[in-house]
Amino acid sequence: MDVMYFAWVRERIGLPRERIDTQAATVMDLVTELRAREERYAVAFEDISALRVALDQELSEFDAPLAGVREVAFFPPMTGG
Amino acid sequence: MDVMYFAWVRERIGLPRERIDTQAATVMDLVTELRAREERYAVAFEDISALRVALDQELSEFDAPLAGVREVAFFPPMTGG
Amino acid sequence: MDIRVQEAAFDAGAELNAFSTGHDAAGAIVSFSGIVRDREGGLSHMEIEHYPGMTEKALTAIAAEASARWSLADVLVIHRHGSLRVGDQIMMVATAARHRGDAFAAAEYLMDYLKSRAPFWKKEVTADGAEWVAQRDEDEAALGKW
Amino acid sequence: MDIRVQEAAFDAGAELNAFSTGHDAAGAIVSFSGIVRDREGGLSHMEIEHYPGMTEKALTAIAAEASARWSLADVLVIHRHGSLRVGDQIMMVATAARHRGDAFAAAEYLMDYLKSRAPFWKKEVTADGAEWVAQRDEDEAALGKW
Repeated sequence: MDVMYFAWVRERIGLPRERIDTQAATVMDLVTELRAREERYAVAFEDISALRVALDQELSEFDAPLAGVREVAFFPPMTGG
Repeated sequence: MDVMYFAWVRERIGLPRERIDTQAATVMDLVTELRAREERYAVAFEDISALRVALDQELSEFDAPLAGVREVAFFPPMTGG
Repeated sequence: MDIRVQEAAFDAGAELNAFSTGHDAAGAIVSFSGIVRDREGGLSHMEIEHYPGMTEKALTAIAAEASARWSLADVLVIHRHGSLRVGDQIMMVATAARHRGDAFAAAEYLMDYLKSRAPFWKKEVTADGAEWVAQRDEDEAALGKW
Repeated sequence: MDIRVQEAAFDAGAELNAFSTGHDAAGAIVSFSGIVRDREGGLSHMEIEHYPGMTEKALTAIAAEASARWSLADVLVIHRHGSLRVGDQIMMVATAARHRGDAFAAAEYLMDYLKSRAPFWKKEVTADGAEWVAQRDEDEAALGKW
Protein backbone atom coordinates (compact mmCIF):
# COMPACT_ATOMS: atom_id res chain seq x y z
CA MET A 1 0.00 0.00 0.00
CA ASP A 2 1.06 3.62 -0.49
CA VAL A 3 1.80 5.43 2.75
CA MET A 4 2.02 9.22 2.62
CA TYR A 5 3.27 11.76 5.13
CA PHE A 6 2.53 15.47 5.27
CA ALA A 7 3.82 18.55 7.11
CA TRP A 8 5.98 17.76 10.17
CA VAL A 9 5.27 14.01 9.88
CA ARG A 10 6.88 14.13 6.43
CA GLU A 11 9.80 16.16 7.79
CA ARG A 12 10.43 13.83 10.74
CA ILE A 13 10.28 10.69 8.62
CA GLY A 14 12.22 12.37 5.84
CA LEU A 15 10.14 11.34 2.86
CA PRO A 16 6.72 12.20 1.43
CA ARG A 17 5.54 8.71 0.49
CA GLU A 18 6.65 5.11 0.35
CA ARG A 19 5.31 1.74 -0.70
CA ILE A 20 4.86 -0.61 2.25
CA ASP A 21 3.96 -4.30 2.18
CA THR A 22 2.11 -5.03 5.36
CA GLN A 23 -0.33 -7.49 6.88
CA ALA A 24 -1.49 -4.89 9.42
CA ALA A 25 -5.21 -5.29 10.10
CA THR A 26 -5.80 -1.75 11.33
CA VAL A 27 -4.21 1.69 11.09
CA MET A 28 -2.96 1.26 14.66
CA ASP A 29 -1.27 -2.05 13.72
CA LEU A 30 0.47 -0.23 10.86
CA VAL A 31 1.59 2.54 13.23
CA THR A 32 3.04 -0.09 15.58
CA GLU A 33 4.95 -1.66 12.68
CA LEU A 34 6.28 1.72 11.55
CA ARG A 35 7.34 2.75 15.06
CA ALA A 36 9.42 -0.44 15.30
CA ARG A 37 11.29 0.32 12.07
CA GLU A 38 13.56 3.21 12.96
CA GLU A 39 13.93 6.04 15.44
CA ARG A 40 12.59 8.66 12.99
CA TYR A 41 9.32 6.71 12.69
CA ALA A 42 9.14 6.25 16.46
CA VAL A 43 9.53 10.03 16.86
CA ALA A 44 6.96 10.86 14.19
CA PHE A 45 4.38 8.47 15.64
CA GLU A 46 5.19 9.08 19.30
CA ASP A 47 1.87 10.77 20.11
CA ILE A 48 -0.91 9.71 17.79
CA SER A 49 -3.35 12.08 19.50
CA ALA A 50 -1.38 14.78 17.60
CA LEU A 51 -1.94 12.95 14.31
CA ARG A 52 -4.73 12.42 11.83
CA VAL A 53 -5.08 9.62 9.30
CA ALA A 54 -6.78 9.41 5.91
CA LEU A 55 -7.63 6.14 4.13
CA ASP A 56 -7.97 6.46 0.38
CA GLN A 57 -8.22 10.24 0.82
CA GLU A 58 -11.01 10.15 3.41
CA LEU A 59 -10.41 11.15 7.03
CA SER A 60 -10.55 8.05 9.21
CA GLU A 61 -9.68 6.72 12.66
CA PHE A 62 -6.71 4.81 14.03
CA ASP A 63 -8.84 1.75 14.81
CA ALA A 64 -10.15 1.53 11.23
CA PRO A 65 -9.44 -1.69 9.27
CA LEU A 66 -6.99 -1.53 6.37
CA ALA A 67 -8.59 -4.28 4.25
CA GLY A 68 -8.89 -3.05 0.66
CA VAL A 69 -7.19 0.28 1.39
CA ARG A 70 -4.67 1.43 -1.24
CA GLU A 71 -3.49 4.75 0.18
CA VAL A 72 -2.87 5.68 3.82
CA ALA A 73 -1.83 9.20 4.81
CA PHE A 74 -0.59 10.48 8.16
CA PHE A 75 -0.47 14.16 9.04
CA PRO A 76 -0.99 16.67 11.85
CA PRO A 77 -4.32 18.46 12.37
CA MET A 78 -5.14 20.64 9.39
CA THR A 79 -4.49 24.36 9.51
CA GLY A 80 -5.83 25.73 6.24
CA GLY A 81 -8.02 28.75 5.72
CA MET B 1 -41.03 71.98 14.55
CA ASP B 2 -40.02 70.27 11.32
CA VAL B 3 -42.08 67.20 10.50
CA MET B 4 -40.76 64.87 7.82
CA TYR B 5 -42.39 61.99 5.97
CA PHE B 6 -40.70 59.18 4.08
CA ALA B 7 -41.66 56.39 1.67
CA TRP B 8 -45.41 55.70 1.52
CA VAL B 9 -46.10 58.09 4.40
CA ARG B 10 -44.64 60.87 2.23
CA GLU B 11 -46.67 59.69 -0.77
CA ARG B 12 -49.96 59.51 1.14
CA ILE B 13 -49.51 62.92 2.73
CA GLY B 14 -48.18 64.34 -0.50
CA LEU B 15 -45.18 66.23 0.81
CA PRO B 16 -41.76 65.38 2.23
CA ARG B 17 -41.65 67.88 5.09
CA GLU B 18 -43.51 70.74 6.64
CA ARG B 19 -43.18 73.19 9.50
CA ILE B 20 -45.82 72.63 12.19
CA ASP B 21 -46.55 74.79 15.21
CA THR B 22 -47.91 72.52 17.87
CA GLN B 23 -48.35 72.25 21.61
CA ALA B 24 -48.46 68.43 21.40
CA ALA B 25 -46.80 66.93 24.47
CA THR B 26 -46.00 63.55 22.93
CA VAL B 27 -45.59 62.02 19.49
CA MET B 28 -49.01 60.41 19.87
CA ASP B 29 -50.57 63.81 20.60
CA LEU B 30 -49.00 65.12 17.40
CA VAL B 31 -50.35 62.14 15.45
CA THR B 32 -53.84 62.85 16.82
CA GLU B 33 -53.55 66.49 15.70
CA LEU B 34 -52.36 65.48 12.24
CA ARG B 35 -55.10 62.88 11.78
CA ALA B 36 -57.71 65.57 12.49
CA ARG B 37 -56.32 67.87 9.80
CA GLU B 38 -57.30 66.18 6.55
CA GLU B 39 -58.25 62.82 5.11
CA ARG B 40 -54.74 62.23 3.64
CA TYR B 41 -53.22 62.54 7.13
CA ALA B 42 -55.90 60.28 8.60
CA VAL B 43 -55.08 57.67 5.97
CA ALA B 44 -51.32 57.94 6.48
CA PHE B 45 -51.60 57.64 10.27
CA GLU B 46 -54.44 55.11 10.30
CA ASP B 47 -52.37 52.28 11.73
CA ILE B 48 -49.42 53.49 13.74
CA SER B 49 -48.24 49.92 14.37
CA ALA B 50 -47.14 50.11 10.71
CA LEU B 51 -45.15 53.29 11.37
CA ARG B 52 -41.90 54.27 12.99
CA VAL B 53 -40.91 57.65 14.38
CA ALA B 54 -37.58 59.39 14.78
CA LEU B 55 -36.99 62.42 17.02
CA ASP B 56 -34.03 64.56 16.00
CA GLN B 57 -32.82 61.69 13.82
CA GLU B 58 -32.94 59.03 16.55
CA LEU B 59 -35.50 56.21 16.48
CA SER B 60 -38.05 56.78 19.22
CA GLU B 61 -41.50 55.70 20.44
CA PHE B 62 -44.97 57.13 20.00
CA ASP B 63 -45.30 57.85 23.72
CA ALA B 64 -42.06 59.88 23.78
CA PRO B 65 -42.30 63.55 24.84
CA LEU B 66 -41.74 66.25 22.22
CA ALA B 67 -40.26 68.87 24.55
CA GLY B 68 -37.13 70.33 22.99
CA VAL B 69 -37.46 68.26 19.81
CA ARG B 70 -36.76 70.14 16.57
CA GLU B 71 -37.29 67.43 13.95
CA VAL B 72 -39.89 64.64 13.92
CA ALA B 73 -39.92 62.05 11.13
CA PHE B 74 -42.58 59.46 10.34
CA PHE B 75 -41.94 56.48 8.08
CA PRO B 76 -42.69 52.78 7.57
CA PRO B 77 -40.35 50.05 8.89
CA MET B 78 -36.97 50.29 7.20
CA THR B 79 -36.11 47.97 4.32
CA GLY B 80 -32.50 48.71 3.46
CA GLY B 81 -29.71 46.25 2.87
CA MET C 1 -14.32 52.98 9.96
CA ASP C 2 -15.61 54.05 6.57
CA ILE C 3 -19.34 54.79 6.14
CA ARG C 4 -20.61 55.97 2.77
CA VAL C 5 -24.15 56.81 1.66
CA GLN C 6 -24.15 57.64 -2.00
CA GLU C 7 -26.17 57.71 -5.19
CA ALA C 8 -23.23 56.67 -7.37
CA ALA C 9 -22.48 53.09 -8.29
CA PHE C 10 -19.47 51.41 -6.70
CA ASP C 11 -17.27 48.44 -7.54
CA ALA C 12 -17.64 45.87 -4.75
CA GLY C 13 -14.56 43.94 -5.83
CA ALA C 14 -12.36 47.03 -5.92
CA GLU C 15 -13.75 48.09 -2.53
CA LEU C 16 -13.04 44.64 -1.09
CA ASN C 17 -9.46 44.74 -2.35
CA ALA C 18 -8.86 48.25 -1.02
CA PHE C 19 -10.40 47.30 2.34
CA SER C 20 -8.30 44.12 2.58
CA THR C 21 -4.97 45.89 2.49
CA GLY C 22 -3.23 47.59 5.31
CA HIS C 23 -4.62 45.98 8.46
CA ASP C 24 -1.39 44.67 9.95
CA ALA C 25 -2.72 41.83 12.06
CA ALA C 26 -6.18 41.30 10.62
CA GLY C 27 -6.07 38.38 8.22
CA ALA C 28 -9.80 37.62 8.20
CA ILE C 29 -12.05 39.68 5.93
CA VAL C 30 -15.81 39.11 5.59
CA SER C 31 -17.94 40.97 3.10
CA PHE C 32 -21.64 41.04 2.38
CA SER C 33 -23.02 42.55 -0.78
CA GLY C 34 -26.62 43.09 -1.74
CA ILE C 35 -27.58 43.08 -5.40
CA VAL C 36 -30.85 44.09 -7.06
CA ARG C 37 -32.58 40.90 -8.21
CA ASP C 38 -35.68 40.44 -10.28
CA ARG C 39 -37.21 37.96 -7.86
CA GLU C 40 -40.72 37.77 -9.26
CA GLY C 41 -39.93 38.75 -12.84
CA GLY C 42 -40.83 42.05 -14.47
CA LEU C 43 -38.82 44.39 -12.27
CA SER C 44 -38.09 47.59 -14.18
CA HIS C 45 -35.96 49.21 -11.49
CA MET C 46 -35.73 49.83 -7.78
CA GLU C 47 -35.85 53.16 -5.99
CA ILE C 48 -34.18 53.60 -2.65
CA GLU C 49 -35.20 56.50 -0.47
CA HIS C 50 -33.31 57.46 2.66
CA TYR C 51 -33.25 60.08 5.41
CA PRO C 52 -30.17 62.23 4.83
CA GLY C 53 -28.45 63.02 8.11
CA MET C 54 -30.11 60.27 10.10
CA THR C 55 -28.84 57.59 7.72
CA GLU C 56 -25.19 58.40 8.31
CA LYS C 57 -25.75 58.71 12.07
CA ALA C 58 -27.58 55.38 12.25
CA LEU C 59 -24.93 53.54 10.22
CA THR C 60 -22.12 55.06 12.26
CA ALA C 61 -23.83 54.04 15.50
CA ILE C 62 -24.36 50.47 14.23
CA ALA C 63 -20.72 50.21 13.13
CA ALA C 64 -19.51 51.64 16.46
CA GLU C 65 -21.62 49.09 18.35
CA ALA C 66 -20.18 46.26 16.24
CA SER C 67 -16.65 47.54 16.95
CA ALA C 68 -17.43 47.58 20.67
CA ARG C 69 -18.81 44.02 20.66
CA TRP C 70 -16.14 42.32 18.58
CA SER C 71 -12.43 42.75 18.09
CA LEU C 72 -12.30 44.42 14.69
CA ALA C 73 -9.52 46.13 12.81
CA ASP C 74 -11.87 47.94 10.44
CA VAL C 75 -15.46 48.28 9.21
CA LEU C 76 -16.76 49.40 5.82
CA VAL C 77 -20.37 50.25 4.98
CA ILE C 78 -21.49 51.54 1.58
CA HIS C 79 -25.19 51.98 0.78
CA ARG C 80 -26.65 53.50 -2.34
CA HIS C 81 -29.86 55.46 -2.75
CA GLY C 82 -31.75 56.60 -5.82
CA SER C 83 -32.65 54.52 -8.84
CA LEU C 84 -31.05 51.08 -9.29
CA ARG C 85 -31.41 48.49 -12.00
CA VAL C 86 -31.39 44.69 -11.87
CA GLY C 87 -27.84 43.49 -11.25
CA ASP C 88 -26.72 46.72 -9.59
CA GLN C 89 -24.92 46.61 -6.25
CA ILE C 90 -27.23 48.10 -3.61
CA MET C 91 -24.80 48.05 -0.72
CA MET C 92 -21.96 46.24 0.94
CA VAL C 93 -20.46 45.83 4.37
CA ALA C 94 -17.03 44.45 5.16
CA THR C 95 -15.26 43.64 8.41
CA ALA C 96 -11.59 42.95 9.10
CA ALA C 97 -10.50 41.03 12.17
CA ARG C 98 -7.72 38.87 13.46
CA HIS C 99 -10.11 35.97 14.02
CA ARG C 100 -12.73 34.92 11.51
CA GLY C 101 -15.42 34.43 14.16
CA ASP C 102 -15.32 38.14 14.97
CA ALA C 103 -15.39 39.14 11.31
CA PHE C 104 -18.39 36.91 10.57
CA ALA C 105 -20.41 37.87 13.64
CA ALA C 106 -19.81 41.58 13.18
CA ALA C 107 -20.72 41.50 9.48
CA GLU C 108 -23.97 39.67 10.18
CA TYR C 109 -24.76 42.03 13.06
CA LEU C 110 -24.14 45.04 10.81
CA MET C 111 -26.50 43.62 8.20
CA ASP C 112 -29.24 42.73 10.68
CA TYR C 113 -29.21 46.23 12.18
CA LEU C 114 -28.71 48.06 8.90
CA LYS C 115 -31.70 46.20 7.46
CA SER C 116 -34.17 47.19 10.19
CA ARG C 117 -32.64 50.23 11.89
CA ALA C 118 -31.05 52.38 9.19
CA PRO C 119 -33.55 54.66 7.42
CA PHE C 120 -33.69 53.23 3.91
CA TRP C 121 -36.85 52.26 2.06
CA LYS C 122 -37.01 50.26 -1.14
CA LYS C 123 -39.63 50.57 -3.83
CA GLU C 124 -39.91 48.06 -6.64
CA VAL C 125 -41.13 49.41 -9.95
CA THR C 126 -42.64 47.02 -12.51
CA ALA C 127 -44.74 47.50 -15.64
CA ASP C 128 -47.79 47.07 -13.37
CA GLY C 129 -46.82 49.90 -11.04
CA ALA C 130 -44.69 50.61 -8.02
CA GLU C 131 -44.75 48.94 -4.64
CA TRP C 132 -42.90 49.69 -1.42
CA VAL C 133 -41.07 46.62 -0.18
CA ALA C 134 -42.57 45.41 3.09
CA GLN C 135 -40.40 44.56 6.06
CA ARG C 136 -40.02 40.80 6.46
CA ASP C 137 -40.97 39.49 9.91
CA GLU C 138 -37.74 37.52 9.98
CA ASP C 139 -35.71 40.71 9.52
CA GLU C 140 -37.16 42.18 12.71
CA ALA C 141 -36.80 38.80 14.43
CA ALA C 142 -33.13 38.60 13.41
CA LEU C 143 -32.31 41.39 15.89
CA GLY C 144 -33.35 39.10 18.72
CA LYS C 145 -30.24 37.00 18.39
CA TRP C 146 -27.82 39.80 19.36
CA MET D 1 -20.07 25.20 -7.49
CA ASP D 2 -16.50 26.27 -8.23
CA ILE D 3 -13.64 24.71 -6.22
CA ARG D 4 -10.08 25.68 -7.05
CA VAL D 5 -6.82 24.60 -5.42
CA GLN D 6 -3.95 26.45 -6.99
CA GLU D 7 -0.47 27.78 -6.49
CA ALA D 8 -1.11 30.94 -8.50
CA ALA D 9 -2.22 34.19 -6.92
CA PHE D 10 -5.80 35.34 -7.48
CA ASP D 11 -7.63 38.66 -7.29
CA ALA D 12 -10.28 38.38 -4.57
CA GLY D 13 -12.13 41.48 -5.75
CA ALA D 14 -12.30 40.31 -9.34
CA GLU D 15 -13.43 36.86 -8.15
CA LEU D 16 -16.13 38.45 -5.97
CA ASN D 17 -17.41 40.51 -8.89
CA ALA D 18 -17.45 37.52 -11.24
CA PHE D 19 -19.19 35.39 -8.61
CA SER D 20 -21.80 38.09 -7.92
CA THR D 21 -23.15 38.18 -11.45
CA GLY D 22 -25.60 35.83 -13.00
CA HIS D 23 -27.52 34.31 -10.09
CA ASP D 24 -31.00 35.34 -11.07
CA ALA D 25 -32.69 35.36 -7.68
CA ALA D 26 -29.74 35.42 -5.32
CA GLY D 27 -29.20 38.97 -4.15
CA ALA D 28 -27.15 38.15 -1.04
CA ILE D 29 -23.44 37.47 -1.44
CA VAL D 30 -21.09 36.72 1.46
CA SER D 31 -17.35 36.36 1.04
CA PHE D 32 -14.55 35.44 3.38
CA SER D 33 -10.95 36.03 2.47
CA GLY D 34 -7.85 35.02 4.38
CA ILE D 35 -4.71 37.08 4.03
CA VAL D 36 -1.16 36.32 5.20
CA ARG D 37 -0.44 38.55 8.20
CA ASP D 38 2.76 39.08 10.10
CA ARG D 39 1.11 38.58 13.48
CA GLU D 40 4.19 38.36 15.67
CA GLY D 41 6.54 40.36 13.45
CA GLY D 42 9.44 38.94 11.49
CA LEU D 43 7.51 36.67 9.13
CA SER D 44 9.55 36.07 6.00
CA HIS D 45 6.95 33.99 4.20
CA MET D 46 4.43 31.23 4.66
CA GLU D 47 4.45 27.81 3.05
CA ILE D 48 1.22 25.94 2.52
CA GLU D 49 1.37 22.21 1.93
CA HIS D 50 -1.64 20.20 0.84
CA TYR D 51 -2.64 16.69 -0.14
CA PRO D 52 -3.38 16.75 -3.88
CA GLY D 53 -6.43 14.69 -4.70
CA MET D 54 -7.80 14.59 -1.18
CA THR D 55 -7.88 18.39 -0.96
CA GLU D 56 -10.26 18.80 -3.89
CA LYS D 57 -12.43 15.91 -2.65
CA ALA D 58 -12.64 17.32 0.86
CA LEU D 59 -13.51 20.84 -0.35
CA THR D 60 -16.12 19.51 -2.74
CA ALA D 61 -17.71 17.43 0.03
CA ILE D 62 -17.79 20.44 2.38
CA ALA D 63 -19.34 22.66 -0.30
CA ALA D 64 -21.91 19.95 -1.15
CA GLU D 65 -22.86 19.64 2.51
CA ALA D 66 -23.28 23.42 2.77
CA SER D 67 -25.49 23.37 -0.33
CA ALA D 68 -27.60 20.62 1.23
CA ARG D 69 -28.02 22.47 4.52
CA TRP D 70 -28.82 25.93 3.19
CA SER D 71 -30.62 27.31 0.18
CA LEU D 72 -27.71 28.49 -1.96
CA ALA D 73 -27.49 29.59 -5.56
CA ASP D 74 -23.73 29.10 -5.75
CA VAL D 75 -20.55 28.39 -3.81
CA LEU D 76 -16.97 29.42 -4.58
CA VAL D 77 -13.84 28.11 -2.84
CA ILE D 78 -10.30 29.09 -3.84
CA HIS D 79 -7.30 27.99 -1.76
CA ARG D 80 -3.66 28.51 -2.60
CA HIS D 81 -0.69 26.32 -1.74
CA GLY D 82 3.04 26.90 -2.03
CA SER D 83 4.95 29.94 -0.88
CA LEU D 84 3.04 33.09 0.13
CA ARG D 85 4.24 36.46 1.34
CA VAL D 86 2.75 38.90 3.85
CA GLY D 87 -0.30 40.56 2.32
CA ASP D 88 -0.99 37.73 -0.12
CA GLN D 89 -4.47 36.27 -0.38
CA ILE D 90 -4.37 32.70 0.99
CA MET D 91 -7.90 31.71 0.13
CA MET D 92 -11.47 32.84 -0.22
CA VAL D 93 -14.94 31.39 -0.04
CA ALA D 94 -18.10 33.02 -1.31
CA THR D 95 -21.76 32.07 -1.12
CA ALA D 96 -24.76 33.39 -3.04
CA ALA D 97 -28.28 33.02 -1.69
CA ARG D 98 -31.69 34.62 -1.87
CA HIS D 99 -31.64 35.31 1.88
CA ARG D 100 -28.65 36.70 3.70
CA GLY D 101 -29.01 34.31 6.65
CA ASP D 102 -28.32 31.36 4.35
CA ALA D 103 -25.34 33.08 2.74
CA PHE D 104 -23.79 33.97 6.11
CA ALA D 105 -24.34 30.59 7.75
CA ALA D 106 -23.05 28.65 4.74
CA ALA D 107 -19.92 30.81 4.41
CA GLU D 108 -19.08 30.40 8.08
CA TYR D 109 -19.75 26.64 7.89
CA LEU D 110 -17.47 26.37 4.84
CA MET D 111 -14.71 28.16 6.70
CA ASP D 112 -15.07 26.12 9.89
CA TYR D 113 -14.88 22.84 7.99
CA LEU D 114 -12.24 23.97 5.53
CA LYS D 115 -10.05 25.07 8.45
CA SER D 116 -10.08 21.73 10.27
CA ARG D 117 -11.12 19.15 7.68
CA ALA D 118 -9.42 20.08 4.41
CA PRO D 119 -5.83 18.83 4.18
CA PHE D 120 -3.81 22.04 4.24
CA TRP D 121 -0.90 22.76 6.56
CA LYS D 122 0.71 26.14 7.12
CA LYS D 123 4.33 26.73 7.99
CA GLU D 124 5.57 30.15 9.06
CA VAL D 125 9.13 30.99 8.09
CA THR D 126 10.98 33.71 10.01
CA ALA D 127 14.64 34.70 10.29
CA ASP D 128 14.78 32.39 13.34
CA GLY D 129 13.58 29.33 11.44
CA ALA D 130 10.40 27.65 10.33
CA GLU D 131 7.46 26.50 12.43
CA TRP D 132 4.32 24.57 11.53
CA VAL D 133 1.23 26.43 12.62
CA ALA D 134 -0.57 24.53 15.38
CA GLN D 135 -4.29 23.95 15.24
CA ARG D 136 -6.17 26.29 17.56
CA ASP D 137 -8.48 24.53 20.03
CA GLU D 138 -11.23 26.96 19.09
CA ASP D 139 -11.00 25.89 15.45
CA GLU D 140 -11.80 22.30 16.36
CA ALA D 141 -14.45 23.51 18.82
CA ALA D 142 -16.07 25.64 16.10
CA LEU D 143 -17.31 22.48 14.38
CA GLY D 144 -19.49 21.74 17.40
CA LYS D 145 -21.93 24.49 16.51
CA TRP D 146 -23.07 22.88 13.24
